[in-house]
Order: sequence, then structure tokens, then C-alpha cells
Amino acid sequence: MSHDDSNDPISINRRRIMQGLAALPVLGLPGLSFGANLPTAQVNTTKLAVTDTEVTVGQLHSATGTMAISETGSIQAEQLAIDQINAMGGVLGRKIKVIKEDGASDWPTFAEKSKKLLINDKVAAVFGCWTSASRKAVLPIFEKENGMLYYPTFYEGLEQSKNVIYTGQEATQQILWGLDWAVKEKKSKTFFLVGSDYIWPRTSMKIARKHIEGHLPSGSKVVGEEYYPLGTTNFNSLINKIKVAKPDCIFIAVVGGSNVSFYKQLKAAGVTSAKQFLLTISVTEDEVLGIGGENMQGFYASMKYFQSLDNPNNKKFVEAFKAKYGPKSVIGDVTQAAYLGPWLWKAAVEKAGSFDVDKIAAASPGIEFKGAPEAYVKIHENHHLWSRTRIGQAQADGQFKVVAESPELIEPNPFPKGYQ
Amino acid sequence: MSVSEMLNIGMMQGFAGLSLFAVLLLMGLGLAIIFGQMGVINMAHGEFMTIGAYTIYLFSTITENHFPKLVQSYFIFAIIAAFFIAFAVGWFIEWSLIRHLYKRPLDTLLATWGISLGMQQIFRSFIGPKEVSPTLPDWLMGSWSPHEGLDIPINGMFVMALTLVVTGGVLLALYKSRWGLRVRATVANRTMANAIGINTKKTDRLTFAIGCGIAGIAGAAFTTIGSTGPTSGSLYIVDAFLVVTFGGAASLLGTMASAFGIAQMQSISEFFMTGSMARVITLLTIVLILMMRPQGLFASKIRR
Amino acid sequence: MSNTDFVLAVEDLTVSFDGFKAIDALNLYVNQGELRVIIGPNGAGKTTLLDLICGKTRASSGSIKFKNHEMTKLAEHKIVRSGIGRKFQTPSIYENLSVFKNLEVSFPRGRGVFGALAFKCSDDVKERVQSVATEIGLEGSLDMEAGLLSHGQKQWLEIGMLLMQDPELLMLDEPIAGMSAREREVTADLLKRICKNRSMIVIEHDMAFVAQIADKVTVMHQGKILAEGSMDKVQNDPKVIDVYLGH
Amino acid sequence: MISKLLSSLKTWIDQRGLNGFIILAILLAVVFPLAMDSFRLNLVGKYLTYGFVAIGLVMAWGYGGVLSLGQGVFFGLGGYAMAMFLKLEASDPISTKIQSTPGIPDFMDWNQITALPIWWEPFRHLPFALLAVLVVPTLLAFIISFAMFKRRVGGVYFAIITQAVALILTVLIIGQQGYTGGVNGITDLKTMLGWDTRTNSAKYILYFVTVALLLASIYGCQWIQKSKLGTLLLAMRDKEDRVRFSGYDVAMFKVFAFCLAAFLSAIGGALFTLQVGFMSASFVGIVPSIEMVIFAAVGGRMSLVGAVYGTLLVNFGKTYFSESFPDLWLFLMAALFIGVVMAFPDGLAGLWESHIKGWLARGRAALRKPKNPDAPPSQIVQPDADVMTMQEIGSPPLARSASGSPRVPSGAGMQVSGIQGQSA
Repeated sequence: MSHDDSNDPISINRRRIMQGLAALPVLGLPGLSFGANLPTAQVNTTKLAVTDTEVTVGQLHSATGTMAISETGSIQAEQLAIDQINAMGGVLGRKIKVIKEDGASDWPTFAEKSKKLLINDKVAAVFGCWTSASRKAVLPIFEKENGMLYYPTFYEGLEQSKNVIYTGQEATQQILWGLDWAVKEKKSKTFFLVGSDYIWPRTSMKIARKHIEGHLPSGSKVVGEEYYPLGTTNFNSLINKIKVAKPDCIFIAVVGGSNVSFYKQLKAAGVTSAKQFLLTISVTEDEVLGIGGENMQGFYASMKYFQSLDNPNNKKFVEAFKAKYGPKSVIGDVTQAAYLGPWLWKAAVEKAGSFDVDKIAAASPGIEFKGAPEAYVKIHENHHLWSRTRIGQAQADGQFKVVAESPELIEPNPFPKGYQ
Repeated sequence: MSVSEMLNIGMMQGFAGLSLFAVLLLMGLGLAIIFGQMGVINMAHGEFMTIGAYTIYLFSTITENHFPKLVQSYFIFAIIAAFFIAFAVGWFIEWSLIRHLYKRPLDTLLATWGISLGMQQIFRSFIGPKEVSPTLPDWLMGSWSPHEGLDIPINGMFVMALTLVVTGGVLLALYKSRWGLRVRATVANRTMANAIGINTKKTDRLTFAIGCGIAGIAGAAFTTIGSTGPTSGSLYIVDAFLVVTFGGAASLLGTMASAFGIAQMQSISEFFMTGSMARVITLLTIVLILMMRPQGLFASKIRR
Repeated sequence: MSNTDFVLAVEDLTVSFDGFKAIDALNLYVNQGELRVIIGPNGAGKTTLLDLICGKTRASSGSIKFKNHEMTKLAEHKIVRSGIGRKFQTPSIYENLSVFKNLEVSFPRGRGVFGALAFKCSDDVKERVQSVATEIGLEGSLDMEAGLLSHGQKQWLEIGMLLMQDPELLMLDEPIAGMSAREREVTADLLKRICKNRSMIVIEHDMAFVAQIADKVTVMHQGKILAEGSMDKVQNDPKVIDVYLGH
Repeated sequence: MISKLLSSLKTWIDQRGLNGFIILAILLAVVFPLAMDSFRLNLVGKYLTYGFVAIGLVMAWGYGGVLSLGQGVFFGLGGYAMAMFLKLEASDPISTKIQSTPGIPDFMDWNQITALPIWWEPFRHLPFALLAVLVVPTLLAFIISFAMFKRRVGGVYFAIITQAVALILTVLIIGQQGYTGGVNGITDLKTMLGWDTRTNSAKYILYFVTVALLLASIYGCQWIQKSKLGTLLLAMRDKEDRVRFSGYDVAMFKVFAFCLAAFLSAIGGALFTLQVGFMSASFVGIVPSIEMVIFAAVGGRMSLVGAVYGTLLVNFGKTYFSESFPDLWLFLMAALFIGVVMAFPDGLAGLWESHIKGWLARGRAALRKPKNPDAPPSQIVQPDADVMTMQEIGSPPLARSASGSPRVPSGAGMQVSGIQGQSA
């Protein structure tokens, strides 16, 4: 991996002075010397797996099973971030050692492995999980064993934990601005909501419906709301229902293998971007790999990150990612969010001057990360990230063209009033 | 909604039912041969379909990179190749494992389950854990729109045509060829078939491999409507078994009837209720009918 | 239909398999204490008739009355419990159980699920096993695994298993098939002994054996009864001769 | 004196075939707790809850000849019944005050349900929940199997129909997430009647409760195997028609075997919920159901004790392989399944009976040259010379018939002959 200190994108609150100069090569180095001389007994009072030279963290994703399709990108991004941090000298002068565990797309296995990481391996932090179900399965364990989880996926919200940093967007961040944009730019009045049948699409659609019916200009309405079991491969009847309803906007949260079937069949039924406006919150560059750019072309996605984002941080990130994982690899929203995890953890540790989970949790709010590929992010009091939402239009080559970006950072609001 | 629009929707919905019928039949056909005729519970059926899908991906990649002029026509050759690759893998697996298990049908389930795990991991390790998307020829994409408001999916028509050809081929082979005669004789009475000089071992191997080959064709065809990834096959396996069981395992006619019944039930109920409820209702109906008629829709009455 | 004194009254019995009538409007009456032998060429429907009586196959139409009770609608185990025992063509015993267990399991007590759980092999059961084993000549092999018995012994064991249930009607499908001459004689003696207080239907091909045991012989052909009567009578019936020798 | 007592105890154990049982009991109740830290022990506790399913399958599949590919349904129902009780206890108005409707389970709140559904109400009471754990799955098993077996639905068909049932229930649970928790399941369970089930001491107690119940279940199943019912189940696998025409309602015996398996699975599920702290639809599906069959197959489908070892082995294998060879572990698992089916169709128990036991006995015999006190008492009965008539004429004992009739061992042990032949 090509890496030098100029790639150090980290900066934290207490070093505000340096932030303005973050792009300068040498300025990663203070992070190196900082704390390197702190004795282990001082930075680790809770018997975590931290030695004078090494700190152990866990990585818990599905490398096998149906979710491996999605989680592979997160595994790669986290590994990349950790390699970069190590190349810079690690955290508090300690190199990061990773213990990889396979959740195997099975929630009980996630629970078992998280226990193993926290109780047996005493890892200082865990980067992992993807589905809501796996997070829900491990959450009580993280809370009881007092571990720290960096969770990368955009998700339904309705959760907030001292022991979790949510590096993806919660539902309101991802959805509300996207719908506003659809009304403003695409003049959408009628919406057809489609989702896979589980908590994230259901909650997302609930929020979407409340927003459409309560907050968008009068006359906006939902003309259909449909859920299909995970793994459904046939959508012809659904597509006919959509044709009957003739919505201005199809709003989609279909996931997994179903995604591919949905878009291929949509195109085959003559529903193309030329005739129909479609906004999805579940298709990233990773999914387009399976769907095929030609089947997705012209449709829109509402995300906080697209690989094509034009900023220096992202250029470096994409370059480093491709150098490590091959020129054909793609980076989706979740992959980028997973990349943030180790960096945010490093920043929190350095701010707290300790690996102790309590101190990290307390230190996290307010931490800023200017080097994020998605550009500036900041950790909120509620352990979610302030972030911008963007609208991308799918291109034939599988990339998205960013057509709009929220002007402000959107505040994370996992328990949105009026949307429950 | 105007009358002509309702007519259009009605026609498209009718076509949706038919195309689901074709999909179910195509995925069930290979299994009907292996499970129905041989009694082998092939849990790796889905993975043989994945082999077919990856064959298309392989061909599409090679064509794109080396023979860009053939992009419009490679698909047909790839489907034929999918049959032979799946056939060869099936042949090998029959030779190495299945042939030792004919007397223990339930054990074939466990062994093929292991095969399915192993094959999924092979796909993941050697092709990659993410989904892929083969580039399909333009003529397979999009819809045929005879007039405004009516769109008939071309990939659906393609799958239907392919199903027709494969089903016809299987029926022809089973009832008109030497192989078919041998298969039917072996199913009816293995010992006697052996005694009259039929090499039942060879017949078994050929039958298993042909079943796998058809699964390969199905998987190849489904790249037009579904995903291609290490676990894509697992999306189809349960439906495939249901189709075959519901039809009455030993009868190809039954497999067809059951695929038709399930497809209509599913697609009509989906139109009037949510997808999840439609699925529950369809499955429940199947189980209730199977409880009342355990031998399946079609099974001949014989002296037991 | 009419009440009769017959143990078994089969009337108008028909069964068809996909249009093929294996039994065609058949009537058969068996008296108390009678030993009836059914003969006929292969495919005449003899085994199917036994299958119908014991409920293994369901009749398309007609009636089967056992002691004036209709049997055609009853479940198999209920038919057995009302007093009909049936031996299959090939010896049907539990190969991996001991001879003792084979007999014990056939004892008609603890036939329900929970009855079987609570069943105790009490002295009366042991006595009964002993006496039946003596009857069939296996009292010395009680601990032997049944699969190790000779073919003839297996046939006897299955008869013994039926005797454990003390059925009023005993149906035997080719009980001496595959037996040596000496075994056949012993079997004939056994059958004569055990038919003392019950009725029996025996299917057999061996005419010498039939002559030795039969009270009355029924000849079946193509699902119908061709002739019925004493051995001498049917042997001289031209129709019977035609069927066996003709065409 | 003591040695005499010991030897008489040994005879008592030998007579009842309890050797394997006692070794297992010592292993689970003494060796594991001493040798393992609380994390690993808790893992074993979790595996043992699958052990209930495996011994259930030994009874239903090995003995009853009824293969179910839907045991996850019963495991899941038992687990859900338990989870519903625990969830209600965890959802008191104070700890759920952040919700728009405090006092109901969190997932209901997320799904805009504003009052506890009526059918959840009785689950506030532990006795009802426990009753539901035992009764609901058994009843469902009864309904399914009664309908099928009365109509003689055969082995493979039955297996596939149970699969369909598993699929339906999964889709139903996921689709009705407002009432069931959906894909996520019912999570974040904390206390039972105020007793915190998440502490280390609670884990120890739950482990021993699991072991005790498992051993009791095995003992109960062994008792059933030795009863007339057990004999009949074996007899049915050999000659079903003979049993039927000896006046037994064969269907009801199969129903019993299936219900027993469901009953045991449900206990396992409830214990799983208690130990792991959540229950989700992923147990109800087809994949876990098949895996559970594999546990039993690896252990030996005719051996109760073997099934527990099989469960432990597969799960240890899964845990160890996936921790040590994260990229290869699925290959290793696949090889394990295929290897067991191909080489040891009777599983570990078969391997034990056919290879290791004899090898051990030889080793032992070689060690102590004098008389072997372990030799079983002579069972050979001398034929009585007076009643030889029928035996004389019978041909000498034949070898076991070579036809493909199902091989049925005569007891909990495994049949030795034929194993080599099968794997050749």
C-alpha cells in the first residue's frame, strides 16, 4: 500500500490549531508522538488487550453466508483504515492488531463471536455488524461487557447506546432531505413505497410516509406501500401494481439478492428512468455490481457518500482502496462509513488519552473528522454522525453522478419527534 | 382507470403468472429428474444453478474483453456451455459421492448439503464474495411494447421459450430415447433393469448429470431476471423442492401442473395483498393440499 | 345386507387400479372353524383379496363383513383388533429382535401409545410366549436373533406372532413357499392343530399340500371366483382344468 | 468392601447399558465446568440446548424413522414462548419510558403498535409461559404429524413438508414483526422474575440446569427405548406392515415419536433463550433445521449419547474452525459432513462401536493377561434335546439376509456389520 504521512486525515478537537494545516505532510506526526510515552497502566485501567506496543481490536462481519455479499466491502475498508493508522504509528504509540471473526450471516453467531471478542480477547473496540438484526443481537452484550462497537450501516434509528458509535446515517438523515429534493426538483406528488420485509425498510417507510403526509406540500400522498420477504426473486406482480398506481416517485428500500431481481424485472417491464422517477435508499455502488449499471441507469439514490464524490480526501481514499483491493473494486456508502470507524476510534482514544471504553464513550461527542472521504463529519452527543446527504444518479458504468448535496450537515435524530 | 388500461394490466398480470410458471418449472425440472426419478435429495441443486449463472458471467467477461463483436450472440453458446459444465460437475459428484448413497436417500440430503456449503465457499474464494452482473445482449433487455401502456418483458419471454425447449427436450428424451427407457426401467424396478442388461450405474450417473445440467441451464437463464452471487442458488432451492413435491415427485406432468398452480396462486395473491402475506398463503395452501393428498397432485394409483 | 352366521362374508367386492379390475364383484363366505384354501394362477387376485379383507387395500365397492361387522371402512389396526390376523407372503418378522421379543411385541396388550409405554412383560405374557413358542417349535431359540433363523423357522415364527393375538380368522399367504418337504409336513400339522378353534384362509399353490389341509377350496381367476367346493370337485371342474392347463 | 460395592455398582450400570450415559454425565457436569472458563462453558451450554434437538431427532428419526427438517420450528416456538415472558419482564414502563407507548416491548413500539396484543397478555405469567413452551410446539407437531401419518406420508415427503412448515413460520414471523420482532427477533432479555440471567453466576446455574435437564431427557428417552414402545418403533422401521397388521396404529407411534422430538426441541429452545438472551426467526428456518439433523447424524442417529457428542463436536468444530481458519472453515465443515455420511453412516457412535471399542477391549485384554472380568455373562441357551424336531429340519442359521432391508440395531448400541460394506 502506498502511504505516507500526508495521508493522515485525522484531527481532533483538542488540536484545533493544527486543523487548518491538516493537509500538510508533517502534521500527522504529532499524533504519533502523542501518548506514545504514556504507560499502559495509565491508558488501560480496565484490563483490555493493550500492551506497551500493541492494542487489539476486533472485526466482526459476515465473511460467509448471504450477507457476505454486502459486508465484504466493510471488512476491506476497516482493514485499510487500520493499515493506514498503523503505518502512521498506531494509536497512542501502539500498533493495532486485528482479530477477525466471521458472523456467518447468522445472528446467534454474531452474539457468540462478540462475546468471544469482548470476554476472551478483551478487545479495545469492535468494528462490525451490518444488518440491524446482527446489531440487535450483539447490543446487549456490548452494553453488559462494556465494549465499544463502531457500526457502519445506514439504519432505522430508534436506538442510542453509550457503547455504539453509528458511523452510517440514521433513517431521518437519509430520507427526509432526499424526499424534499424529490418534491422540489422532480415535482413528485405521489409516492409508491417498496421495501424488503424487515425493520429497516419498515421504519424507513414509516418515516417517509409521515414526512410525505405531514411535512411535504399538501397534495403529496402515498399511493402504495408494499413489503416483500427477503430473498424474493419475482416482482412482476408488484411492478404491475406500481403501474396501476402511476406514482410520480417510486421510493425503494429493497435489499440483498432481491435488489437485482427487482431492477432487472423493472427494466424488462418497460419502467426505465426515461419514463419514471425512482429514488432508492438501498442501492450503493456495491449493489450496482450485482444489478448491472445498465439496469440502474438514470435512477437516483439518496446516500451520504458516493465513490464519485469530488474532494481531495475521497480521491486519496479511492486511490488507496483500489491500490489495496484492485482497480475494479468499488466503494459504497457503507464501505466508506466503515472506513470512518477506526479513525474515529483513534481520535477518541487520543482525545481521552486512554483506551478505557467509558472514557472513549465520553470523549466521542464533538470529535470531528475532516479527513473523511465524505468530507467533514462530527460525532453528535447521541453517538451518531452529523453528515451531509447527497443525491446520486446511477450511470451505466456503475458509478453515481452526484446531482445534489444538502447545504448543511444534517443533525442525527434517532428518535424523531412526530415520525414515530 | 380506463378499460384499455385495465386490459393492459390484466394482460401483463397474466403474463407475470405465466413467466413465474416458466421460472418455477425450469428450476424444478432438473430436480424433478434427480429427486423424482432417482430419489436423491439434492440440496446442492441451487449451487448447480449458480454454476450456470457464473458460466454466463465467465462468457460475458471473455466476450467483452476479447470478442466484443460477439456480445449479441454469446448468450446462446453460454447457455449450452452452462449445461455441459454443470453436467460435468454433476457427473463427478455422482461418481465420487452420490453413487454410494442410493440405498440411503436421506443421507444424500446430508451429503449434498455439505456439497452445497463447499460449493458456496468455492464460489466465494475463487470468484469473489460480491455479486456480479454479466453483461447481457441488448436484445434480451427491456420490454416489447406492442402499444402504449402494454409492456411484455423480453427476458420473461426468453425464459418461457427456453423452458418450453428444455421441457420438451426432457419429455422427448425420457419417453423416446434409449436413455429415457433405461431411466424409466430403472425407476420402475432397479433389480430387474439390471438383470435385463441395463447398466443402471451408468444410467444413474447420466441421469444425475443431466439433472444437474438442466439446473445449470436454469441458473444461466435466471441471470436475466435475478442475481449472480455465491449464495444466489439458495434463493431457489426451497421453491424448487416445493414444486417437485407438490407435483408428485415421480411425475413430470405433475411438476408442470404444480409449477403452474403455484405460479398462478402466487402471482394473483401478490397482486391483491402484500408480498409477505401472499407468500404465506401460497405456502399454506400447498401444505394443506399436500396434507390431504400426500402423494402430490399427480401420482398413479398402484397396488402397494 | 343380510345377517349371516358366517365368520366372514364378502359380497360384491370390487377393486380397480386405474381401470383394471383386480377383484371383480366377488362373493366369498367362510364358516366358523373352516379352513379354506384359495388357489388360482398368478395374477388371479388372491393376494389382493387378502389385502382387501385386512384393509391393506381399499375396496372400490362391495362389502366385507366379519362376524356381521362391516370391515371396509375400518382402519387396518382396528380390523386386526376385531380378530383378523394376516401372514404375508414373504416371512415378515423383525429380523433384529430376538424370537422372544418378536412374540412378546405381538401380544395384544398395550397396543396404544401410552399402553405400550406402560407395558410390563408380566408372567402371563411370558407364559403365553412360551406356549406359542412350543407350538411352533421355537421354544429353544427364544434368545436367538430372528434374522438368524432358517427360512422355514421364520415362517413359523410369523405364524406364532399371529397366534399370540389369538385371532378368530387367520389368513396365510403361501405359508410353505420355499420350504423343504419335511418342513411342509410339519407346517401342515401345525395348521391343522391351530385351526381347531378358529377359521382360516390359506393361499397356496402346492396341490398336495392343499389336499392335505383344505376343508373347502376356492379357485380364483381374473378377480373372480371360478369354482368352489371340495378338493375333488374343483380338481375335476373343466373350467379349472382349462385355466390351469389351457390357452 | 468398597471394591465390592464398586463392582456391584458396575454390574448394575453395565446391565442397564448406562456406561455411555455416566461418562457423558461426568464430562458435562464435572470435567467441562472445571476445565473451562465461564465464556467457553456458556458456549457449551448453548450447544447443549441444540443437544435436545439432536436427541429428539434420535428418537424421531433414528428410532421412529421420521426425519424432520423442521425441528427449528419447535426449537424456535419453545424459545419464543420463553422470550415473550422475558421480554415482557424487561419492558416495564420505567425502562421503556423513551418509547411513545411505554410498557410494551420495544419492537412493538417501533411498529406503531400502541397496546399489548391480547395473546401476549398471558405471557406475563411464568407458569403460563413454561406451559406454552411445552404445549404449543408439541401440539403443532401433533397437528402436522397426525394429518400426515394418518395418510401415510412417507419419509422424504414428510421431511420436505416439515421444511415448508419451517419456511411458512419464518415468513410469518418476519412478516408480522409488530407482534414478533421480525428478523431481529426478541432481543435484550434481562431478568427472569427479577433474577438477572446475564451475570456469570447465572450462566453457571443455567449451564447446570441445562445439563441436568439434558441428562434427564436422555434417561427418559432410554427408558422409552427399552419399553415396548421402543421395541415397536424399531420393529416398525424393519417391517412396518407387520406391526400394523399386529393391531397397532402405526401412525400414532410415529406421531408420538415426532411429538416427543418437538417437545424436547422446545425445551432446548427455551433454555437457549435463557442462556443467550435472545430468540430470533433465524432458528426457525430451514438452514438451522438441517444443521440440527447433521448434529444427530454426526453423532449417530441411533445413539442418544452419540447425538450429544455429535452436537458438541460439530459446534466446537464450527467455533474452532471459524476462529482459527476464517477463510477455510466452511470447507472444513463441508468435509466433516460429507466425510461422516460417506465413511461413518452411523456417526460417531458407529465409529465407536465398530472400531474404537474393539480396539480398546483388545488393548485392555492385552494389559491384564488373566481372565477378563468384563466378559458378559453367557447368554447361550442350550437347546432342549426333547423338542428338537423342528430345529433339526431347519437349515443352519443363515447369515443375515442380503436384501436391502433397513438395518435396525437391537438397542441403543450400533450395529457393527455392514458399516464397512456401506462405505466401500
